[in-house]
Amino acid sequence: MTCGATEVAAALRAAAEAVTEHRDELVELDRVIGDADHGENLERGFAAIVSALDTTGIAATPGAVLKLAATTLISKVGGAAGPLYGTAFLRAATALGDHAELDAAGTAEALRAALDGVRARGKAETGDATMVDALAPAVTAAEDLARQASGTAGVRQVLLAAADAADAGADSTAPLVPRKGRASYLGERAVGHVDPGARSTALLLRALAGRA
Amino acid sequence: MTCGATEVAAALRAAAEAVTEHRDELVELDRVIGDADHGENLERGFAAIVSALDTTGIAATPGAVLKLAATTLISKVGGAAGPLYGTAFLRAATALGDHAELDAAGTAEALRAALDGVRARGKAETGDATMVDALAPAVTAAEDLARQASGTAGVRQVLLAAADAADAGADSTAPLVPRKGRASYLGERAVGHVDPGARSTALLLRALAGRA
Amino acid sequence: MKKIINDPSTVVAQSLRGLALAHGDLLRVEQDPAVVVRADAPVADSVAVISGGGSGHEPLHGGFVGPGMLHAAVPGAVFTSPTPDAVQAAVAATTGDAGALLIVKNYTGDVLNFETAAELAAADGKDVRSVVIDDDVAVADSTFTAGRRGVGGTVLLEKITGAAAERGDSLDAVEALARKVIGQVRSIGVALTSPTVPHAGQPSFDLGDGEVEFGIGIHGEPGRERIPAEPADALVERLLAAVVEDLPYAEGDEVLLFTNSMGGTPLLELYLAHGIAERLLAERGITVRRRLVGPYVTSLEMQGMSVTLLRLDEELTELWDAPVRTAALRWGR
Amino acid sequence: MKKIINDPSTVVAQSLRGLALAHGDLLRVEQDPAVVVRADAPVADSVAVISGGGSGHEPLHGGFVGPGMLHAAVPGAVFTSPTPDAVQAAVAATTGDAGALLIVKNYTGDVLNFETAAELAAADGKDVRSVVIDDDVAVADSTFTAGRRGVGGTVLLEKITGAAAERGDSLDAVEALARKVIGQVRSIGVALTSPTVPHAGQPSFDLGDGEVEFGIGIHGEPGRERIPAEPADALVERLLAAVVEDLPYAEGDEVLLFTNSMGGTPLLELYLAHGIAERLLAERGITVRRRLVGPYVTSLEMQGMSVTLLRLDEELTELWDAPVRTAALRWGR
Ligand SMILES: Nc1ncnc2c1ncn2[C@@H]1O[C@H](COP(=O)(O)OP(=O)(O)O)[C@@H](O)[C@H]1O
Ligand SMILES: Nc1ncnc2c1ncn2[C@@H]1O[C@H](COP(=O)(O)OP(=O)(O)O)[C@@H](O)[C@H]1O
Ligand SMILES: [Mg+2]
Ligand SMILES: [Mg+2]
Ligand SMILES: [Mg+2]
Ligand SMILES: [Mg+2]
Repeated sequence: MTCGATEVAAALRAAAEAVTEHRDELVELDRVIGDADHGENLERGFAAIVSALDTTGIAATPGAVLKLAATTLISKVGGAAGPLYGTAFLRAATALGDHAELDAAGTAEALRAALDGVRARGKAETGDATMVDALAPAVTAAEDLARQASGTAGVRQVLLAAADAADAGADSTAPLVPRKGRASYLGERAVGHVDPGARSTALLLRALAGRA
Repeated sequence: MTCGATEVAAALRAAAEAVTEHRDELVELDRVIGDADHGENLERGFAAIVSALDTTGIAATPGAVLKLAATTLISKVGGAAGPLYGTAFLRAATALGDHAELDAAGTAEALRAALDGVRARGKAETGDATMVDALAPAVTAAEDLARQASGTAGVRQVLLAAADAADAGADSTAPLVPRKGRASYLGERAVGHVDPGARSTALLLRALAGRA
Repeated sequence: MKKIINDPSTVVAQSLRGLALAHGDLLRVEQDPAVVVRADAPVADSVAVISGGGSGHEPLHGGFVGPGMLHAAVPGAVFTSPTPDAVQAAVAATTGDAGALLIVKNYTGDVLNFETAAELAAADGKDVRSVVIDDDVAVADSTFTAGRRGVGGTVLLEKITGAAAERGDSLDAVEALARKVIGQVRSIGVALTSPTVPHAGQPSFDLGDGEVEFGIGIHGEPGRERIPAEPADALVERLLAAVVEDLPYAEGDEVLLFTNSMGGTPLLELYLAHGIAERLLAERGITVRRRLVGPYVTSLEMQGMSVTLLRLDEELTELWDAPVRTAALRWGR
Repeated sequence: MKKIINDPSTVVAQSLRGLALAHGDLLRVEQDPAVVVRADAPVADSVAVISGGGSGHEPLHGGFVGPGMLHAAVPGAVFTSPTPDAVQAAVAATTGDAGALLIVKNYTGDVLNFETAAELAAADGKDVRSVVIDDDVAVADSTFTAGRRGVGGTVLLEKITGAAAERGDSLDAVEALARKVIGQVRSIGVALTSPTVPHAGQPSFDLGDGEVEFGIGIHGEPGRERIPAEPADALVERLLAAVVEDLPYAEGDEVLLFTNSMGGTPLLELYLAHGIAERLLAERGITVRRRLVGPYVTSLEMQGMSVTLLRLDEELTELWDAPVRTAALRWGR
């Protein structure tokens, strides 16, 4: 029901696998309304996280593991997604502090911190057709579950609820006229296409849930 | 049965029309084994001949008309075909001297002179897959007819016989491995394709015959 | 996809190796993170002018490293802005007490990554400022969106700020100059074909034989609108009108006209377009005082072109004319 | 076909107009017949170095007109050698008592038209010589065929003879130097895509997605053989081996390595290929003493590259290094 550093590291490895599996799909989404690199960028970043975990070993706390992931993303990904996901993981790590175990409430708090970080850096609001459209409902769903089922829901359930909401949130970007990121250059022409970052947010949450 | 300067000029205009009509075909032949400009080159040259005839009027003798055509081709066509056809017309003009009328024997002589000129400039022999493969049999056919039917065949018949032989000669280039001109760079890969200059030689002779 | 590469993941590193071998007199290359640095860096008492961005736009930026222009260039992966640590490495290799100016093209990724690097450099006690160039009039400007992109004007900005640094201007002065240039430069582009990103393996967009993408970016993002192909006279007028009307440039203005190939458009066509652009500007009473024609800000093998106008005054003209010695731009002594 | 042109028949003339506007300090353009002439021509007491050929290979030759290189360039129609009267016009505009050297690429059309022009100039009492460059090892050399083509080596020949003329060498000396360069320079090219000739309107050859044309010419003539696409390491080795083995270049040789883009290949790829070529030469014990990397001898929008090697000695190196100021090559003062 709770997770330690080992489980968080395993979840990140699962996320790396999911990114590789969905690399082409993310490249394709970005090709249509962006510059065809989102899947490539994330694969490079998560592969680097896996190497970092392999070489530095697993840190003592979930927060420290997430911080390693954050700095790796910031220094290996580039593009818009690098700093944004990097910030998300960094804020989540900071929110967790040095607790040895992560629980449902902590998970919801970390997600909230991640969302706040992405918003602060990217200045995007819900409806701008970015990863925020997946992450914002994910946070709400996670908080709802953590609050309602206090004590009964575990980290996995919270992340699954977040992933479900993120999936719906990602789908909701299709009809939008993007206002942030590269897709915004297309204006109306981007309508009908799912935002790649929203999609990757959803699949990352689901992969993390799978091992949490 | 004989032609004056006016008929020669008319024949050149007919040749210009024929070149325009076959421009794309010649470009296509040259595209496959050369650089896709033969039709364009000849069209530019013969259009210039027509303008020259329009502006300078028709000269006094067939030889003088052909000389105008020769200098126009030399200064407007470029490529391999410009100097080669230019030389052909120039040598033909010289062969005709200042005779006011062109007859069957004179036509054959002019064609022979043209062939000698092309050979001297381009150094190609029969079988090298160039315009020589059309022009050489054309000359032989013209000479045969002029000699055999002495007095009965006119300029048109001689040119028609030349055109027929040139057609067959052009077709004969298809199975050859070219040894001169741009198609020679392809070696075996040019086998199966008719040489564009051989083809244009045949169609020029037929067009000239039509008005002679 | 057919490209002269070994593997999409090693393209940038291997290309930089070739760049270093080709231009060892001008620059050196550090790998991991990848940075292109002036051979004689750090240049004492000079502001360091640093630019960078995703690769695939060569000669931008590495081809502009050298005396009179950039002190360092930071190449990211293809069409992906570089990471902050790469920018930091460029700062470390070039920046002394005079500080550094980072030239950032206005894309979310570039802005975020360079911003982070500037913060980190400031934390290290270095005076590092950044300016964001957003000269592409194809994109509606608004604070609610990502805003205009940085495109062709970047080359002019790099040249002029590089010349100012070379003559010993302070960071304050170079920064102010950069903002002046950004205020007076505008661009727009058109694509006839799509680029193919190596790791994507297929064209970024599909374009019919009779269509062009007007208002194209330089990353294979589709353009503002898809229009039927048209003769060069009409196309160049369309490009020029969009640029001239934006600032606007007015009768009596003196400008630098930069006619840029997106990579795949041959010089034969580019000069033709340049001639038309000069005529159209003359008709508007705008004087072309300086010109740059060539493939300087490209998008891989994409066919297309862009037009950039920079309003000139004496100072900008002098800085433009100042000697420059880089792989792609070279004049003066 | 999508091109930035108005009409295939006016492409060259309109492009030259743009060239003249872009580089008025270096050159002027005469039309009908079309000639590109050094702005300061005729240069007193200097041999005039003149080159030319079909258009579509820009910057060759007009981009190399200027101090230290060509005195005039004679551009024909696209992929069509110019006519003798155009060559004569170039001679008339540039040639004084010191005479002129005509640089002719070995194609039947170029040879015939330049030969005629040289004869006519001689008849006018001018001392005009011509040299024929045939550096393309893709074509079997033989006196019974059209022989080898002139390709990338032409740029090096133009630079070096131009420098010799600039330092005041006699026509005899410049001609002898030209023959020396021709004897020591070899090239080969590969195409990944076909160019499209404006007046033809469709690609010159059809190439499958997994194929390349090895031993390609620069006029859209198909190459020596069609081979499967392969990684850059293998492709560059194939190119280099063909060139090195031809002369041959041997261990201990010092060379100029010219890595040329055929137009559509981006610099990102070209530098990558250049790096490989340097490594492969080093492995063979051949020292790369000078290098040139870029799109200098192109074939419209064709993607592909060529490799040229010139064996260097002190004199050739010095002439290569001599100052040059043209639209496409510029260094020294
Ligand atoms: N300002 C922003 N705020 C939040 N997310 C953004 C913003 N800009 C871009 N993104 C996200 O980043 C994704 C693109 O990432 P990526 O393709 O890796 O970077 P780039 O756009 O630089 O190529 C978009 O799909 C979007 O979800
Ligand atoms: N050496 C030669 N002798 C005779 N004819 C030649 C020779 N070289 C080329 N040709 C002819 O010229 C034709 C090509 O003309 P054209 O396409 O106009 O010139 P280019 O080859 O310069 O593009 C060839 O098809 C061939 O018939
Ligand atoms: Mg992207
Ligand atoms: Mg031809
Ligand atoms: Mg990107
Ligand atoms: Mg030709």
